[in-house]
Amino acid sequence: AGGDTGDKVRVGVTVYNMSSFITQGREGMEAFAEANDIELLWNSANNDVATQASQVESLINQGVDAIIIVPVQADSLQPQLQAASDAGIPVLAVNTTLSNEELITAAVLPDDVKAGEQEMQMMADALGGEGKIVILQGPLGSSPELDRTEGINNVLANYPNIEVLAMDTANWAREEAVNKVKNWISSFGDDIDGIVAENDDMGLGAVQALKEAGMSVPVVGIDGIEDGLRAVESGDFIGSNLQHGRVELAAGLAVALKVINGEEYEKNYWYLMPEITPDNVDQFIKNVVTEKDAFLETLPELMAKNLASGDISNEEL
Amino acid sequence: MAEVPVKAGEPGGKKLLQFDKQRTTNLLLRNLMALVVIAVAVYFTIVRPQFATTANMRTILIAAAPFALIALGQTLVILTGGIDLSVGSIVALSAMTSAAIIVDHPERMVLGVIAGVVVGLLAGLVSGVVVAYINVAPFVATLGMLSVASGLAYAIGRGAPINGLPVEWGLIANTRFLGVQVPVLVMIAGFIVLGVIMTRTSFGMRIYAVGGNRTAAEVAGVNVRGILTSVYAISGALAGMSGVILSSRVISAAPYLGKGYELGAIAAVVIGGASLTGGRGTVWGTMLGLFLIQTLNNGLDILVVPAYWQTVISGILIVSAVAVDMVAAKRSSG
Amino acid sequence: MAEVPVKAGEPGGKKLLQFDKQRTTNLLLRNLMALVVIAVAVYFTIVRPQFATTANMRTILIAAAPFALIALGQTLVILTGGIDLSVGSIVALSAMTSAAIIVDHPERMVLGVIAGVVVGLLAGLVSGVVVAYINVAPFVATLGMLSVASGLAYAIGRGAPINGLPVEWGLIANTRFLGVQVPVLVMIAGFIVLGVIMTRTSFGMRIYAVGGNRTAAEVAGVNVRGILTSVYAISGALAGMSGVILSSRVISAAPYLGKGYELGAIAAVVIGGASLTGGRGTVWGTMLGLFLIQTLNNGLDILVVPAYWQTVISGILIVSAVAVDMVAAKRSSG
Amino acid sequence: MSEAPALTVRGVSKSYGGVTVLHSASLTVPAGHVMALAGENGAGKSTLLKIVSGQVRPDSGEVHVYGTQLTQHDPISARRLGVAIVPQELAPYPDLTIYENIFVGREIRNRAGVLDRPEMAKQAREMLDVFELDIDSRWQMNRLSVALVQIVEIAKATTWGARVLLLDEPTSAIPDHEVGRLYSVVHRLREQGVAMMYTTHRMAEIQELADSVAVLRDGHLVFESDIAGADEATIVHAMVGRDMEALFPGQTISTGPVRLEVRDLQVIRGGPSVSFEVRQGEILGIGGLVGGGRTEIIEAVFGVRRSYDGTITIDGEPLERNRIDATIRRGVAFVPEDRKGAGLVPSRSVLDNGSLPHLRSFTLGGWIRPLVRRNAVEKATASVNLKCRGLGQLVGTLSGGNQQKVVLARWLTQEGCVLLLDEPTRGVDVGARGEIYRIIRDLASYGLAVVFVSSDMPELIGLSHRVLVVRAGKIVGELDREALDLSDAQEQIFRLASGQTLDVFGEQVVCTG
Ligand SMILES: Nc1ncnc2c1ncn2[C@@H]1O[C@H](COP(=O)(O)OP(=O)(O)OP(=O)(O)O)[C@@H](O)[C@H]1O
Ligand SMILES: Nc1ncnc2c1ncn2[C@@H]1O[C@H](COP(=O)(O)OP(=O)(O)OP(=O)(O)O)[C@@H](O)[C@H]1O
Ligand SMILES: [Mg+2]
Ligand SMILES: [Mg+2]
Repeated sequence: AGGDTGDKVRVGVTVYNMSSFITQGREGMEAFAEANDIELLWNSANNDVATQASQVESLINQGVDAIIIVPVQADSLQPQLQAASDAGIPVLAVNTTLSNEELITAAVLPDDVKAGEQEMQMMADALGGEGKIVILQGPLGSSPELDRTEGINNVLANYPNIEVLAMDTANWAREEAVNKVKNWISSFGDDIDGIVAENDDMGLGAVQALKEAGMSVPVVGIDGIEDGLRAVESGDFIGSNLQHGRVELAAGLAVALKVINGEEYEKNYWYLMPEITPDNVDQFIKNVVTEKDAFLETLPELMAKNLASGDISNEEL
Repeated sequence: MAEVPVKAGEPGGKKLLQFDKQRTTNLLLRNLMALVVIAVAVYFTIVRPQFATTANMRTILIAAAPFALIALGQTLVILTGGIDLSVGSIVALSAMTSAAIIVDHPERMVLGVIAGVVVGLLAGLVSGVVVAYINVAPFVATLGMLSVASGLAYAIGRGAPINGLPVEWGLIANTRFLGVQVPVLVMIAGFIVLGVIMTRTSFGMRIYAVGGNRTAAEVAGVNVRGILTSVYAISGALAGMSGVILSSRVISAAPYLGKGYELGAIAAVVIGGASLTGGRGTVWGTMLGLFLIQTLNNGLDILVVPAYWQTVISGILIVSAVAVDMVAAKRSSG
Repeated sequence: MAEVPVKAGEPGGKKLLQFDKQRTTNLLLRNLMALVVIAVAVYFTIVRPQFATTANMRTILIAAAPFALIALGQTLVILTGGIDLSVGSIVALSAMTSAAIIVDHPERMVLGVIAGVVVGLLAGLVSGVVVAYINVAPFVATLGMLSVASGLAYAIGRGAPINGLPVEWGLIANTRFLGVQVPVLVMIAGFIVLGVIMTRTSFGMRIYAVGGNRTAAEVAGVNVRGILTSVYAISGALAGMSGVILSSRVISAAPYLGKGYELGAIAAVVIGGASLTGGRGTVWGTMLGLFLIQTLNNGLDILVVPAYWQTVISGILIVSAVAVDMVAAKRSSG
Repeated sequence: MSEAPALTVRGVSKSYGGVTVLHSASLTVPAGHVMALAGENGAGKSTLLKIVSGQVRPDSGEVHVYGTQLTQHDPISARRLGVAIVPQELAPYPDLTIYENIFVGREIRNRAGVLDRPEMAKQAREMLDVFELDIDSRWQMNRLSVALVQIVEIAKATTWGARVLLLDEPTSAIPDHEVGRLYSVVHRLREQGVAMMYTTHRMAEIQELADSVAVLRDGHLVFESDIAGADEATIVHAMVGRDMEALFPGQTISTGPVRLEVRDLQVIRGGPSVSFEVRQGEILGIGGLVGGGRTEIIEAVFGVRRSYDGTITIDGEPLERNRIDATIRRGVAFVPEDRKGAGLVPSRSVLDNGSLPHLRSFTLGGWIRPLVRRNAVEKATASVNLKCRGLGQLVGTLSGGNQQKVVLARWLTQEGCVLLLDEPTRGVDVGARGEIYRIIRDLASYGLAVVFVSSDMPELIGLSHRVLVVRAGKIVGELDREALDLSDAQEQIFRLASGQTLDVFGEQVVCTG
């Protein structure tokens, strides 16, 4: 494949669906692609693994130089990976892993278990190691949900005095979380000492529910979306964990380019989510919200630095 | 004429009595679904007394409000024999439209609200015209609108939700009057207004006629196309309102807001006794259907039943409720 | 009385001619949707020659296969005047059932396949019985089954997908015969078998009769309840098959597999000219509807149209295709 | 065959919502016997037949067919015992072909178990040949007029070898001359030993066909006798409980200026056009054969069927064509031929149906005025002698004849100027029929212009001031009152309608007596 013939490098991308994470990530990828003269063939699978399989096959048919998959589902698409491998096309898994290690050229993955541990640790610290909490999970069975829940449970194991009153999904959605938490408030009332949400949107829904009920307890989230950052700033959240789509997905593309160019690369790159606390939130607000355009300009350079250092979640040049 | 024919509405004592008997069974039958809802509520109260608190009633009401608006619009559409699959994505489109305006012009709150509702109205109008004037099956027309509105909702935010809305946007849904939040009042008003329209105005009567027998309605001089267009427009506008309310409640807007709401709304209408072939159903029935669903959602959460068992249980309960209704209806008419 | 034959529609010759004319236009009309599909394909080929490669045709076919099975079952259900909303979650339930067996007993591949199909069949059977014998509206009955099956699918994996399926599980869907993958052959066989059933057997004719006029069918001695039960059972079994195929195609099983497929399947049937009130529609029409949708999905992906514009475009195109169909039908009959 | 009579009904009762519509009815019909079942609209005839055919479960009582009791009250069990029914409310499968309609439930298969469509089409054609209809059995049912649908229903029920045949007003939509074909069918079946129950509101039919008569009044079996002991007056007396005056009293015709004028109205683009006029106070009848195009003309005048060319004027002022609401506002009323398809909203009440066409006059700014509406509908329904359980009863649960009365009555809530009626007395009992004729005459004498299409010859001849005969969409003749009074009027109309010419002047024969 590739760049040596003078043709543009063509990279096929299939993402699980459009979401704020993916939209950010796309900005990052496009910034990187423009700087490196890459053509992106961008498909979205509408949260359907069969559609994603077809898209991978279609990209193979089109003879792209590499395929980046942001999977609908972990541990899937094995036959499609085999087909890509047969066609000599490198495949990268980003954000969620695909099972068969041999068939994946490289992977750029957030450490969701660690993120879950981080947020639960923040909550445990805020509660002083004892209290009753409720947990809002992502869509059951999705890999971030599974990993973040695992992380939460890992930390909970160290805190026998923290009791989980309820744990259920609100499907990443704010309005679903509002109703869920209100129902829990009906059930447990003031017994609830803290709310752990596996993403910011659900955390923000929980904050709204608490406000409606006239309560105030610590809430923690993951992702660092704009409203989540603001919530940390205002004190509605005790903290969050940044999963910056621009950085993570651009890193995926950067690794793909290394592969295509025959450069050396690692098999797995781990994106370790930076903890967002009231102390450091200002810097993240700049990168994610207020000065994001400036940040995007630095991105291609940042990628080179991060891949060299191996710390791919680093946001500073 | 001799003693045989029973003059319509003649006050023959015996006949009136019989008539009343039928009315009572009818009333009982109608209330059967209400009884089911009450039975479910009583059960929850016994198992978890917290269920029956005022605070929790308020929680149920506020959760029901956005659905209620959609279900009301859906009721009209279903009464004409149609279906509106686009309401869920109209919710998203309206919320995104309002949010896009508000996020740039925090002072234009009213414009934001109006824009949200108007966008919903327009989307509904387009579906209505396609159904009424081009005779495209409502399922296809509104499925198309589902795609289009959803696509546009994503396009507005280029795939992402709109964050950073001003806190004042939350006032719409979170202000209280007389102890309840505005959306609840809007819902109550909606039920009353549409209930009155459907039973006391010629517009309501014509909707029933169109759904009951379109040809006969045409022959009787009803402007069938006008009626069809307007029910979809109303449904769209109500979905728009619902989008504004949802977005205000959580002070944000996402293009996947409202996804799948159409099924829930249609379910509420059908559980309430409406027929998908049109002409049969009531606003009151929709309310019962809606509160059956909402009560189950709330109660099962309060009992902390895991999500997937919740879906199993509520699926079984809803079908059983309707089955009981059917069997009772058959018994009484048979 | 009178000895003069009644020349209905006199002069006879003319009427017969009209009849023939109607047949030809019917043929043209039927092919109108086919023409639309072809036109779309030609457009894509011109804009992106990659579209017309054999490899891409195969991709379209293999992507269409699981939908085709669901749409076929849905066709029968819709022909009886019903609707089956549960197919999407039956897909998940079957996939999870098969996977649960296979992951523990990799050697019991056949059992896995059978279990998946049988679970689908049973789920469909339950819906069918509830619809046919308790007279619960199909929308409610199958919406309930949607909840129940989906909940069970989650329960099987305790909320998680089943990982670690053996590679051999992929053989079912990824083996090729005569140059095409097995699911494609299954799809073709499905179309042929059901096409034949619907046009050449009394079972097919009775399905049309039940949908056309249930009372009349009853009076004519048709076992209406049996027919109703069996179409839902068939639909469930086909959804089960689809679940097995999907799971084998990507060698994994998740409880959210197939989510929302029901709408796409119903859309294919309705776009193909079937009426949701029953009695009208064909397997051939469903095939056209299905390939219209699939061709659009594939072609727009190849053109790298952003996802949200894709939904807008395909929404508009599908409604337009049906509208063109309607207008043409009206013209020819007017 | 056993000793037991073909059909025994013993003590069958049925009530709906507390109202008993059938009081312990008992009947026996031997094999090869035709029993006519007479009664006013709503007397319970259809209910009884539906119970025998398993469509309705009786509250008490038994049904035996050749001694075997019908234990499970469903259509399949009844059919297994050999019971067939031609239902009053026609029940076609609209999207299937004629032959499929006939063969559903007893499909013909070839040796491979595959449907033998050509054979079914052929046999269906033979069945319809009895009626000498020139139609192809492969046509779709929804193309057929009500009359043809009814004939297909008859063919459906009479050809599968039923031992007990129930005919619920099988001729309500069929013109007189076609009825003759049915007679031969009935006679043949009787010879084959089929037991039949036959309901009709046409007294002539009873005399012609029945071996015995049973009369239901208000759900009670009040009269049963051999045909010999039951002349028309006796039956009518048993039905309504008193004697009937003459249906068609001598008329005095006084007409005013032209009210409705139709000029060159074209229903099919490039097809034949029709012109006629109706004066104030005049009753214009339109006669013809089934499928002759009478319905098309009258529908086009009202605007339900699209017309392509021509002018319609009312009281000298042109009417906008193809605009139903405008037409109604000009005071035109229309009773369609197909009451179930185009006349009524079955899922709504008598009150709603009765107020639908003139809804505007019962509303104020869109609000319904309940009292005004109720009073008007009450008056209108009372004037046609509607038998219902109150205005709240759903129209779909009324008896067939009473439904027809609602279709007419709903136009009487307001004064109009033109009345268009298509088979207005289809399924209406003799008593009410007289009532409806009286209303039509009253309205005419009040100054309305009345146009009515009818396949009932006595009605056409007795009521009309003038008759137009239509064939193949064209007006081919006209008979004035004098010609109608001649004894050969019926013959004349039939000849014109069937295209037989009387003399050498070609097709356009005008009989003026
Ligand atoms: N015998 C027939 N053969 C073919 N088509 C027919 C026949 N009878 C009616 N039709 C179709 O049905 C339509 C309606 O006919 P229409 O009812 O206007 O005739 P009509 O004279 O009113 O008949 P009727 O005497 O039954 O009222 C016509 O457009 C015609 O195409
Ligand atoms: N499903 C029903 N619900 C309520 N009432 C009904 C129902 N079916 C019939 N009835 C009532 O039963 C009575 C008898 O009706 P039926 O149809 O047997 O009369 P009929 O003798 O056939 O009259 P027609 O000559 O008008 O056909 C009527 O008063 C009718 O309103
Ligand atoms: Mg009757
Ligand atoms: Mg006619």
